Amino acid sequence: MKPHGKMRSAFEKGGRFERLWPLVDAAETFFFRLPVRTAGGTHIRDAYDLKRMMMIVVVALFPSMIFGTYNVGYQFYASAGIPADHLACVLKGLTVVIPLYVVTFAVGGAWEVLFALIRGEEINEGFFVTGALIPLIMPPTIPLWQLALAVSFGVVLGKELFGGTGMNIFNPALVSRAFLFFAYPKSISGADVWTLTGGTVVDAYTMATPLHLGIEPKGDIIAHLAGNGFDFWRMLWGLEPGSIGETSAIAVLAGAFILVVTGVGSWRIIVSVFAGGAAMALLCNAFAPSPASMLALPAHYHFVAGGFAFGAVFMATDPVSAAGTNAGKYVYGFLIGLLTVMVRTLNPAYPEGMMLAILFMNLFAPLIDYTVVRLNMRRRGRRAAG
Amino acid sequence: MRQGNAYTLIFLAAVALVASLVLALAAQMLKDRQNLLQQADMKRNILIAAGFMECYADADEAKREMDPGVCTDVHFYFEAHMRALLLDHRGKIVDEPGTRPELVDPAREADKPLEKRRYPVFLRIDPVKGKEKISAYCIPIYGKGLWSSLYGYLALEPDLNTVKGLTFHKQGETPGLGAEIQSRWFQEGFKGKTILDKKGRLVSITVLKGKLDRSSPQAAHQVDGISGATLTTRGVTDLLMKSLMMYEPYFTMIRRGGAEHGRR
Amino acid sequence: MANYRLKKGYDIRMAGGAEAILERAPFPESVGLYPADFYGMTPKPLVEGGERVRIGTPLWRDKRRESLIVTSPASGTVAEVRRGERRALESVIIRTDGKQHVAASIAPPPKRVFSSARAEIIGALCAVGLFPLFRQRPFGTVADPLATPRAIFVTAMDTAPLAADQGLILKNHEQEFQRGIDVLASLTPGRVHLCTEANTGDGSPFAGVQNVEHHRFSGPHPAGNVGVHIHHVAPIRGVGDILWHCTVQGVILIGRYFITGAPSFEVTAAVAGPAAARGRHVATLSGAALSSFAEASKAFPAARFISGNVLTGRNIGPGGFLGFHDNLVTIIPEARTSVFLGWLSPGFSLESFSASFISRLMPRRRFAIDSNRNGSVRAFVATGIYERLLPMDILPSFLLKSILAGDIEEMEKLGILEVTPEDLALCEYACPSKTDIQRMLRDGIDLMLKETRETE
Amino acid sequence: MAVDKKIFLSPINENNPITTQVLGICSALAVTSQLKPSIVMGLAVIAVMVFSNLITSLMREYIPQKVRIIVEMTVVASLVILVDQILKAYAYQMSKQLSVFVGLIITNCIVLGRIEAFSMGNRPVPSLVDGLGNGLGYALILFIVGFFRELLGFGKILGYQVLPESLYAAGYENNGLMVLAPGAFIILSLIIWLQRTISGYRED
Amino acid sequence: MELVNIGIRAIFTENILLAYFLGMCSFLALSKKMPTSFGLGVAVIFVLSITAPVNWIIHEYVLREGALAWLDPRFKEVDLSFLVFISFIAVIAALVQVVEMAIEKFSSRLYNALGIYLPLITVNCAILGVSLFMVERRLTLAETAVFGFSSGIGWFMAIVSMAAIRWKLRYSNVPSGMRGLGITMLVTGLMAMAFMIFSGISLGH
Repeated sequence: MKPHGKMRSAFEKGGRFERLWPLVDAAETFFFRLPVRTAGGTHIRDAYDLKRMMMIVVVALFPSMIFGTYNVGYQFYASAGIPADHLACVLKGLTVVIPLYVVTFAVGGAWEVLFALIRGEEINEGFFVTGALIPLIMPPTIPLWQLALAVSFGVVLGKELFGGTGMNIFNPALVSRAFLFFAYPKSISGADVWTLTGGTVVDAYTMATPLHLGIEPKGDIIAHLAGNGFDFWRMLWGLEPGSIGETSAIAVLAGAFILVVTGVGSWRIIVSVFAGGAAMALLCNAFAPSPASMLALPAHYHFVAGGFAFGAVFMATDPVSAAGTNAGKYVYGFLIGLLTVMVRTLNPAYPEGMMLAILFMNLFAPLIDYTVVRLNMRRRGRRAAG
Repeated sequence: MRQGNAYTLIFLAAVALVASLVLALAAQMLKDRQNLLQQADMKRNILIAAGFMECYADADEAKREMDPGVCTDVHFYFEAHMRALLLDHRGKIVDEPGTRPELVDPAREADKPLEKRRYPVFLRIDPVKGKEKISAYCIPIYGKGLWSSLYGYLALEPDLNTVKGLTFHKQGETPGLGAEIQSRWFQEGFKGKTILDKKGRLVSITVLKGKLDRSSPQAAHQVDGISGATLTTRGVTDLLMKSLMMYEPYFTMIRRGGAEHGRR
Repeated sequence: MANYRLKKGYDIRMAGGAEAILERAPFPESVGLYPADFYGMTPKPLVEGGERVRIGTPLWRDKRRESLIVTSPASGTVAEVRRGERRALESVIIRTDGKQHVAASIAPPPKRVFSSARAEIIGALCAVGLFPLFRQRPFGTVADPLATPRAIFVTAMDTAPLAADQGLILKNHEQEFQRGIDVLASLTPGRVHLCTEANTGDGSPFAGVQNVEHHRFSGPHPAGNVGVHIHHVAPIRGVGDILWHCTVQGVILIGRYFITGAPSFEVTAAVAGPAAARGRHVATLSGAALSSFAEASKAFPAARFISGNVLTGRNIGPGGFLGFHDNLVTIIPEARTSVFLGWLSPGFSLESFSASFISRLMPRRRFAIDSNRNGSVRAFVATGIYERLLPMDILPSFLLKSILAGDIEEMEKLGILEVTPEDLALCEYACPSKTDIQRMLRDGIDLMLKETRETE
Repeated sequence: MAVDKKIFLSPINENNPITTQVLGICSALAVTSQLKPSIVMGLAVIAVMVFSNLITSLMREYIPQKVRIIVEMTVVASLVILVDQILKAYAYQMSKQLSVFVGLIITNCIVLGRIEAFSMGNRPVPSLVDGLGNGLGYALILFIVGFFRELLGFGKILGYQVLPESLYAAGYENNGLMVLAPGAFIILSLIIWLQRTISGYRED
Repeated sequence: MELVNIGIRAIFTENILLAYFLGMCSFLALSKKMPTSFGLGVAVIFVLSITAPVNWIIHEYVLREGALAWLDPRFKEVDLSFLVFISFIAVIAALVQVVEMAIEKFSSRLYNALGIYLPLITVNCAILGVSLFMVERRLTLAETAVFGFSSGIGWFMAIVSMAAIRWKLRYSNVPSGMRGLGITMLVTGLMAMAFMIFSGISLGH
């Protein structure tokens, strides 16, 4: 069975639409496992490929996507003080999430296709994961034109100019978010952007995220959070204001389970991010001047607050921008966790630290790898000598 | 090429001599002008706070800045309309001919021992019915924002309670967030607010985290906050209180009618 | 005697293993030799089409080391000297005459096999064309007769998919094997290391072999690769540190020559693979035409004939010839059909190292793997998969990147001297980016080889 | 005269000191968040380059080889001090904005680079032209960076609001990233990309 | 605590290279290979730690307005601050020379490692920049020492991580016009963005 039949030949080499071949090719490889035979090298190949890998990440993101969609609607009705059933919440959420996804994939896909056409290469599935991630790390109120700019920035400057998928130094989704963070800070920081509201907000509703409340706690920090309705269990479940996909640690954990079991996400990184976060939180706790300080926030609160879990599971594990060596992964993850808690507790400018911490460690991942490789060289040198 | 040591030394000496002569000459010639401009810069900020001209970071450059070449205007205005005083920590006027009040740096003063600190005050004098009348008191305000020091001036009406104007002329806060303290809407918000409560105690002005609730009994001492810039606005609240506290002895004296206004 | 338990690696669950029975195959009508089997040699042909040859008649020799020759495994007439691109020698095909005449130039081997007779022994091995059975590390080239190896490794195990049974190869040739080992021992001032599978215990057919240092390896593929053995037993110290290695079959051929006094290229080979009509072991000639013993099952309209295993072997077609170093012919089906949304399938019937397929839960199941590439070629992504498949203290992805960057110093420091493409073949199989890892490594080795030969 | 023209024009485009020669990016980028300081900085660099090239070219026959660099540095440093003094006396606001970066023209490799590469071996007039050309090529990049950073970061050009109010009313916002240091690097990298793609210059 | 804050700011928030663009020329030209970058980075730390305090002393006791009062009260009015640039650059050049000679004399190993980078450092604007900033920010001697050293650390971190990134980028398919300078500049921009994570950190605030 040959997909697309005769039409196809017009796009092949020498055909009328030769330049558009990558488009056809992309569609074909997307829908079909093609009978392309091995040539040279091994005669058989593992059934696993990058597309499979990326699809698994996307599948692992489903819980967060679904919960996030629901939560956007839930927060909308809660802020307005209107009682609403689950279906209403989901429908309201969809009116927000679908446009975000449409814009993200339209803009990101267009750049991807443009660069593939310029280079005359195949269009690859590289944008799938990035595209699935970006809306999930945005506040529900993000203006679409800013999102479009951020996606362009992330895809072009964060990835394509480095040579495309697999060559980038920074995680493109994070570059997009960091771009928004510095270019349009009003849209992605502060207390007002994390809930989609209908204009009026009822008194009982807290707009700010738990981390935002933590900047200047009144009294004991845990009591302060609880006083605003944020106890540990609510934060774990994630029915709270925040970036669309980040609020629910449970949904993220479900995704983490998929990633770790299938071996797509590095458990080394995930575990060491949490270890680093815990270590720094304990250190901060020890130096906390009073319980009424962000420093006193216990580690397990950090884990469920903001984007910690989401970042650890979906962002830090991006194999392209993370450290590539096993030893390096521990260091890389640990420092991400450590930096995140450090920024959250010591840098009042950024109540959320996860995304910037990962971006920062993206920067140092090559150095970590370089060091590990050097150590390997030295060890090998000694072994050969002895 | 000439390589002799003697030649080299003589050559170097000659170059050094010529260079230092030229530079010293230039420095000498330009010094007065430089000083004048430096003072004009500070005076301009004071005039802005006192309400002589508008200056907002979000306004057009043309409206904001006077032509630096015409700085004599600033000096002229300043001499004609402003009177500068120097206070000590008890609010007493001191006479120190060597110190120019407009060049006093609050950051430096804070490092000195209490007795040696100097607090400048600038009075706006307007002729009313042929008599000179004080129409504003300007004081420098200074403190830490989120990650930079904020410098500005606060002008009070003659009742020493109502705010006439406020300006920040130096800051390094987040563009789009903290840097909004230089914008028109933020600074306009202070006009007409009062710093004393009903019993006459200093309460200063608080920058809120969110929007101002006009019905609140505290509304007269509060202004709208900048969304997302909690730390900067908290810094502004702090620095207003601290700066006003320093002048409280002097202001109290005037409010009681006991202070002289010195000469300039 | 030492045991090495290796954890890294993977045994591909492939259907179609050869049965443990040994048959005598009909005498092949033709035999053929491929210069490509002799890495590191630049062939200069010594025969023309139509010329009569006998067992041991030189077919070509190396341009650099003139004593290094490849000889005919059977007597007959040269049917074709095939040349490929830029007139490079591609193969030499001989139509056999059924007789087993030995070339007149062949002298009997030296009687004494002591190290004092080393030069003589090497001369004799070269003359009959058995010397290329030795390959050398670093780089995996055909051994250099002028070099003195620090040690010689004999790999008596093969963990590659559907590999031939080493016990069957040895069966009935124990004496020849022992004699061969003794010859090997005279060629090196160091030791002869015999590496066998650990799990066969004392029941191993190799247990009684004398005059060797015995090492036992256990673990998944590539635990049977000589590169892995060398890495753990006697790691290579530098470009000039030379080790030789030889297969069980090679040792038997050498021993047989020293016992009978005449060269014989009779070998045991396995026929295997999901598309093989009858998977079994056969006794045949080195270089024998596949048509004489291997046939594809009718169930598969298109099949690929591979001399060697599916990871490192060469696609030679049904009309090809058994490779010089190979003991295996693998026949696999060619990929033919598109599968709609194939990458979404849960994967009950797909073989994969990745746990993202349900099949990973079925360790006993065997799969009829075809030649599908299963995806498009992409840039490297550091998924950490390579690192789980190479039981050596080497960072494969960084080694490959240094090759891509052409940084010779870094390649050497990262261990290019310790590996040959076969050691990374499993990484190539599992690579989700479908990159040609063996090709890349080959390029790196070519570059290193060129560099060292220039400085020679 | 044709030679002079080439000396003058080549550094403005295909042999641009910043995008091609990779010289002297240091001190200048920091002041490019707005166009006006970029222009002043550009002019300052041009002035220093022209005069330092001219003066060293005039002295080139007399400078002892050993102390060549010291003499060159003295000339450059003196010129920079002059520029700084003049700025302070005639454009105080601007000199405050440029702060230490005027002084850093001294260590701007392009100045010393051109003296060493050109004016020490050429007659005064071509040296002057070379200084002018390189200075202009350098300033041009500053202008472009400053232009885009001010336009995108503030919506203004030279302090005048150019993006219409209606745009803001429609939801547009100024791009804060452009005001920050990363904005300068990113814009410059894009300029380099564009310039090199057009001129075909490649680096391995 | 103030010293610690100055250190943190100089390394991260106000990284001399990433926030003030100083030392870009050598950063761009010499970050291709790790050993070079490492050597240069160490040399910059070394030289900055020495020149900043020395320049502070010279500024405090010779150049600033009224600095010469310690010689004679009559010099109270003397203001040599217009000589700041030329004196600083002279001090830097001289010190680098002295350091180079000292290293050559005492440790040939260190000289082989650092020697070749030292002459390059004189024209590294980061060195002069740190001295000028220290004047502008009116730091004390202790603060200057910390500031100089930390600025060096910040510069070192930037060039070393850039060298590692370029090592990783070696085989990347970067568009031809972007190769070398362009991509390095872009990475520097993203690096500057990542470093902003620390802006706002201040201990004991």
